[in-house]
Amino acid sequence: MSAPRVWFETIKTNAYFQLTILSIIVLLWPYIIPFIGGYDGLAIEMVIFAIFAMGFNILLGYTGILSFGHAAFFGLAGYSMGLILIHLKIPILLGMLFGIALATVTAILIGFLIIRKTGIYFAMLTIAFGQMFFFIASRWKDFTGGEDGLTGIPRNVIGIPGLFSISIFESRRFYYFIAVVFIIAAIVKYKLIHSHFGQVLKTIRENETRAQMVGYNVQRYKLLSFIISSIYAAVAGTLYGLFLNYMFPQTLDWIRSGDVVIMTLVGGMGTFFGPIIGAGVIVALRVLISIYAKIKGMVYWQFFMGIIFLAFVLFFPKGIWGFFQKRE
Amino acid sequence: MKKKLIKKVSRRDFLKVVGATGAAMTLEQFLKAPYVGAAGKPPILLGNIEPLSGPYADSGRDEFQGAKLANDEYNQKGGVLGREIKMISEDAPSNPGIGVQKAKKLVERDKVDFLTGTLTSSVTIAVADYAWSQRKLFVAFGSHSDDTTMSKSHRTTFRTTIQNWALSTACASWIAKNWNVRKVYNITADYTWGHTARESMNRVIVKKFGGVELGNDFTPLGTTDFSAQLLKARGLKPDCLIVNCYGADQINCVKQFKEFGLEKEMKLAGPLSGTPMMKGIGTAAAGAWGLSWHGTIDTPGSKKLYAALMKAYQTYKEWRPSYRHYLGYISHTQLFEAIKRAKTTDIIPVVQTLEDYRFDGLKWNRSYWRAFDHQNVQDVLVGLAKRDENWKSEDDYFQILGHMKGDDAFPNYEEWKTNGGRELEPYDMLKKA
Amino acid sequence: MEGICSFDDGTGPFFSWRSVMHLNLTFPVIITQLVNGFALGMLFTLMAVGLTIILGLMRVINFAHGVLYALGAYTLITLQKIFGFWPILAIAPACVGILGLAIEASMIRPLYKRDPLYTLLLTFGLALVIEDVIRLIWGDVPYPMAAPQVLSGVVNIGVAYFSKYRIFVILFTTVVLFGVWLLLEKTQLGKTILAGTFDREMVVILGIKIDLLFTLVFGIGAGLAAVAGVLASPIRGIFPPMGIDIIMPSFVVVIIGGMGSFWGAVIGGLLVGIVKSFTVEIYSPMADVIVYFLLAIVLLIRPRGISGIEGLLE
Amino acid sequence: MEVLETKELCKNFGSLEAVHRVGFKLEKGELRSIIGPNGAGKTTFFNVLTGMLAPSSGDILFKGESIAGLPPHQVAKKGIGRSFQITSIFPQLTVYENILIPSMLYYSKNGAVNRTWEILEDVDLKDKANVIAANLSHGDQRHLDIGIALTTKPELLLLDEPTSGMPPEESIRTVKLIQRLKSERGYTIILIEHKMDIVLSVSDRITVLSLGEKIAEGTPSEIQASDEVQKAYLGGLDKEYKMGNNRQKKLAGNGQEILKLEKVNSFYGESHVLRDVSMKVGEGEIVALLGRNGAGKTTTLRTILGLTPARSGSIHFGKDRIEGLPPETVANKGISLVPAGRRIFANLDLMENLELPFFMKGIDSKQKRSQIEQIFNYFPGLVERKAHKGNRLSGGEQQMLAIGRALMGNVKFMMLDEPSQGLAPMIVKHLAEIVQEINKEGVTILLVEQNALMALELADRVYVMDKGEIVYEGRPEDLWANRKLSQALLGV
Repeated sequence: MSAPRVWFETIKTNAYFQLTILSIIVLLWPYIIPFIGGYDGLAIEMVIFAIFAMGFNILLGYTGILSFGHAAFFGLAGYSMGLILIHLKIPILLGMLFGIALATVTAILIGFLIIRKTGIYFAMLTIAFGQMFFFIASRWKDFTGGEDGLTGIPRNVIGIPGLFSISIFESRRFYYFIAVVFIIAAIVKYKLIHSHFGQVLKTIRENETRAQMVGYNVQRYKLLSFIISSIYAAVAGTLYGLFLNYMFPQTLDWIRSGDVVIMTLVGGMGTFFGPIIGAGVIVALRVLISIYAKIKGMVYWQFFMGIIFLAFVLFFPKGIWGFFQKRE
Repeated sequence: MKKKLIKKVSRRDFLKVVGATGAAMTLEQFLKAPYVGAAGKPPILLGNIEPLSGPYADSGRDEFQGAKLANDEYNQKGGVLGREIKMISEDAPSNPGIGVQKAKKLVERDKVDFLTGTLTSSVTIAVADYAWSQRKLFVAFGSHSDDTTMSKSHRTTFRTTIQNWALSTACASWIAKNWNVRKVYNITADYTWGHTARESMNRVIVKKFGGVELGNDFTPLGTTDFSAQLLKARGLKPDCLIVNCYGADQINCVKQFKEFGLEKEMKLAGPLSGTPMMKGIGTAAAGAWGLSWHGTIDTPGSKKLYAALMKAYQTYKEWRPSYRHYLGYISHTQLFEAIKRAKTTDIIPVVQTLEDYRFDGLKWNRSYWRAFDHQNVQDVLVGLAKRDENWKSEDDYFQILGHMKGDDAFPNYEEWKTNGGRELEPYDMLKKA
Repeated sequence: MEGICSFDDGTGPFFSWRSVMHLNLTFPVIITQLVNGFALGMLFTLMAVGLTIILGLMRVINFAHGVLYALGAYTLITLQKIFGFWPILAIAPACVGILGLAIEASMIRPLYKRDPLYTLLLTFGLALVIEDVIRLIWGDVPYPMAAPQVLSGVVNIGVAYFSKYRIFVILFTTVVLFGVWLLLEKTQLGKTILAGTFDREMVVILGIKIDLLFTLVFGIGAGLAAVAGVLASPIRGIFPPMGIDIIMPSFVVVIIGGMGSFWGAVIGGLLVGIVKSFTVEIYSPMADVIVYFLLAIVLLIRPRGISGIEGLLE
Repeated sequence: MEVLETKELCKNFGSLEAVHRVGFKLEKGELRSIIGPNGAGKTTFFNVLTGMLAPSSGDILFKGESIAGLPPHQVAKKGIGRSFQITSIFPQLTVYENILIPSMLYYSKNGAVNRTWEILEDVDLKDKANVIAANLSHGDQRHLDIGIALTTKPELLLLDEPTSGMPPEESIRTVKLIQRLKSERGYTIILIEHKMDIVLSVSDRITVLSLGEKIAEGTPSEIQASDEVQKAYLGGLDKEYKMGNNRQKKLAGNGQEILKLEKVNSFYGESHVLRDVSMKVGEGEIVALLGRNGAGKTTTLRTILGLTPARSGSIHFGKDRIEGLPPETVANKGISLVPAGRRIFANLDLMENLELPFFMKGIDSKQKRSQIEQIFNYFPGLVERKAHKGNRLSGGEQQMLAIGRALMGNVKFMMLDEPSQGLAPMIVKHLAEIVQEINKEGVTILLVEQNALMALELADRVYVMDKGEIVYEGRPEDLWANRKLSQALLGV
């Protein structure tokens, strides 16, 4: 335990060091992952969900609000990007922007409606609204492709017309596109949680009334945190759509929201690296379990996932990263 | 024994992964260097995706078994082009996203040469799109939906299953001719499959035979209580009630049809049924249904396959091969034959030799994958569902009433085009982008 | 795992006005749909009441409620051959109830000291695990479940035909709910539960073992879920994700009705059930979505639900 | 001009008027203390001022501008800082962050840093800057609480019992801090405090609230002289009242102890509330436990019942030791509590409230009936209220019900916490008589009161607590006779 402890302490000391290490790992990942039985597709999924979980942690870990509906923003962004890319052949980056913008607006509206509710009640409401989008996606056949999902989302070249353009069709290249997005997202989050804003979120998590009594408009900060986390979800969603060239209703399902909660908690709530690790572990596990842990030729990853999750909830609520972290 | 070992490994493994250090374990897995052929030549890798879990697990298993039988036969004969056939099977319940993920895994990790299988059309269509993007040949033998070879067709997709259009046409023509049904009442599952089925039914009954649709009800998926619809139907006194529903909906609808004693008042028919439904319907079975294949087909080929399947898979006394077995078997054998003809696994020659090649589909007339939509044209059976107390085996679920020649049953080019058929991509696009 | 378990060999329902054009709301149809909606609503209510009592007393949102419902149904198919349909209506809730007791005592109790969110996460994990256990034991393939002979078929009451079984469901659930109501309103146990909902510590001061009460209530909730499961299986069929299918509408019912309120759950349940089944008749693709629009509307008008307890979870 | 002025300020909770038409003026630079017995509405008054509660009616002027009904964060921005009765800090952040983060709202980056060190200097936590707040001593946490209040550039500082739960020596440190804040930093301060010595020493003026109304205002000396104030604390009984005249002679001879506490210590989190409390209650006695609020009386009761488990020391009930037992077990041994504020179940009606304690106690219905009748003998007034829900009963009725409820089952020992609180003198008198009757029936009684006289009238023996310690034990008349002592101990 002391070895990781030391290693952890050094990491802890220097921000740029941390981010550099992280970036290097992410950039080398496709070359490492085959050794854990992975492949590019898996690497891509890990990074996408790392982005998702990283943002979700802003809400759950730093503000202390549990949402069970963030898959809605993930899926919504993916779908709207897909639709606009398919129907009016605009550049991919533009399409992504559109998807993210739409999801954000939705987040703002829903946020306004429910942000004043707290704790479990809030969680339930997020589930409910998430499901609304799930059913719209799975029923509005003509528009969303219904249960068939939305096929034929293009993934050819990214770029700004006239300036530059790179093909991201090939998996490896697409991975590096995502990796760049991830690193940017990571830096932004890092800045964010170390900014005044991030500090205030912490005070809200610690003691909402007091935060209010020293003059912070708690509701506004909570709403902002909700929106920002949704933006991260949206970014992940658009990338996911590009990754599969395809969106399907189950991406909006509350079970998917549950996944990101699991990732964040297993990795370690309120820590910077926790959710990233959590996402990696869970995504990897799902694939590895479905490859190696067949019972009567059937896959029961939900079972294993559930057990692991229960173990963390009951015994190490601080998650993997929190487990290494020195308890004050 | 082997399973046991795998389980042991995996348990230890993911414990480590939880400890956030995955490398060690999977390294050992990785070094096993999974798929390298025994003797020199690399094997031909097939990636098979079936729902081995979820509501369609039964059908998925049947298709898997059929396909496996084909592989074994060819491997016994020393493989194809002297290369061993290896099939990597993935479980994808009816969630298309998982379908695509599994396809990606098969292509990117296991580097398979061909993709086969898939059951629900949502998964099929999703995988087909991916297969096209990777320029992998994909033999789909699950989905009945028209889209697969019409609006969502691809140069890389070959579909063995009979599409709804043909099933409905065959069934409708038969009841119109033999029961001279003219007035029909439709109960239609409210999703694409149901809608297209109803249209095909009406096309024959109303347009071809000048009949009339007295009424129709769109029932949402998972409808369990058809009393309202059945009572409406009873009021209108049609010659025949047409059930454009599948799965549990069909089971419930037919059962209640019997319960309400409607069979004395009208006939029952539907575009598609099969063993799984008949199991559920039990002794309430009734009506004429479109079928793809049946164990009692008296062609030598079918007899041979029937025997082989019985030998390989019979689990209980009443057990009999289902048409899903047939689909899996025929698809794989024909794929292998094509590879033999092409003398390579490269995609373009294989595609070209598959198109319009007439082969013995173990039915009365020869079957072939049409060049313009890659739909497998074959004889379509119509069977009478009858399961009374003295049934012997699952074969007795249906009694074959007759069959329709493929070319009459399937949409011709004009019909295909006008109903949203999408022209296949040109061959040169098959060269990987 | 999917939110809905559809038997589609094709694609999801169709978003077009076609179904609306075929709208055919004759009087018998309206009556029939009303009865169907009522039956459905009663099932939701049965679920929601359990959820809402647990919520009120223990501040626990029980994600596992759905799988308990599923377990009820699976008890039916397992034991039906031995006992037949009727006894299961008692046996299933007993078995599942006991399981509920075990779950509360072993897993949930240790978490009361922590943030209520943890109990929610725990029950979520449980739901995942138990659903897969169901798949492991009973397999994935759905079981079509016939209503008992006596109740199969329809009965003609002048105005229209009714499915006997649905009428039975309505009557039976009414009886059960009345029982629950009696339990809450007319017994010492019920009073104590209400008191506990209002002021937990004071109940302890009066020398009542609240832990025992909690376990008991959780067991009762589980039992109710199981009854719902048994009753539902001939109508909705039996398949592993059946619990996931019902838990969401049940949550919505709880929110619409108002957290912790018995009558709220009843009204909300019927409302959702009837609205849903009429939407099916009028414009089926909306059937599932409408519930959530309903929720949004209710929240805009009455943030605390129809009759939510003030201050509970706020 | 006034920094703060309230006009006819009211705050009702349902029928209860927590703050009633309070008019209040505060000069710049003044240090004003607000005192008053429990339930006087002091903290509610603060909550209304700071916008945590919206006033029911009336107006609040801060520097001449109305702030009534503004949300808390805006009130704070206007320049009202506040510390809390129950320590309110950001536990998992460091002391430094605790101060810095709020400051950043009011100062530029560097400004905030400098300001933070200034404040840490003031509340002398400078050397503990990097400690996680949760790990601070209680005293330091109280100071940090004040520190956080200072971050908001406040012109007006509201301090709610800054010394609560502190040992004497630490309180002195806090008092110094408060004086420094006033004199050197020139804050205008309103102070809620129960420790009279502190109040008298630091305040310029004192406002006395009772039952939500302002009953007196003036310099410390004036307040000490004022009859009004005496009344408020004495519960409206006149001073010439003769001790124990209607106390019947007891066979207190056998000296059977029913309850015995030895060196009991208990805590709320970090705050050390009970310090080596030792006391005895003999069978059949009425014992009064007196002291100002915040003295630790209620905590003593909670500790006996096991609601706030004792960290050390022993508690005997009859033969058996009960410390560390779960509350319900203790209760079932025959100890019952009439809690402060009655805590009637509002959602149950009177009968249901009465019957609740019988649940799962295996008491036969005959006994139940007789016990309930007994209660209605004591309080005939309750009879026609049987079917009323708890929240529709008057304060007096609720108190009677609470006592009745506490007698259900086989109760040997009843503890009453502030039974007279918020009740009219007449009702208090009546209650006093009933309590004696109950005692005659053989129920031993431990009575916690601020309302000294009622207690002194009833009690056979008296304990007085101050700052968590037993400081006096003896017969009520002796305590009463010794005016200086009672003055010092009870502020009477």
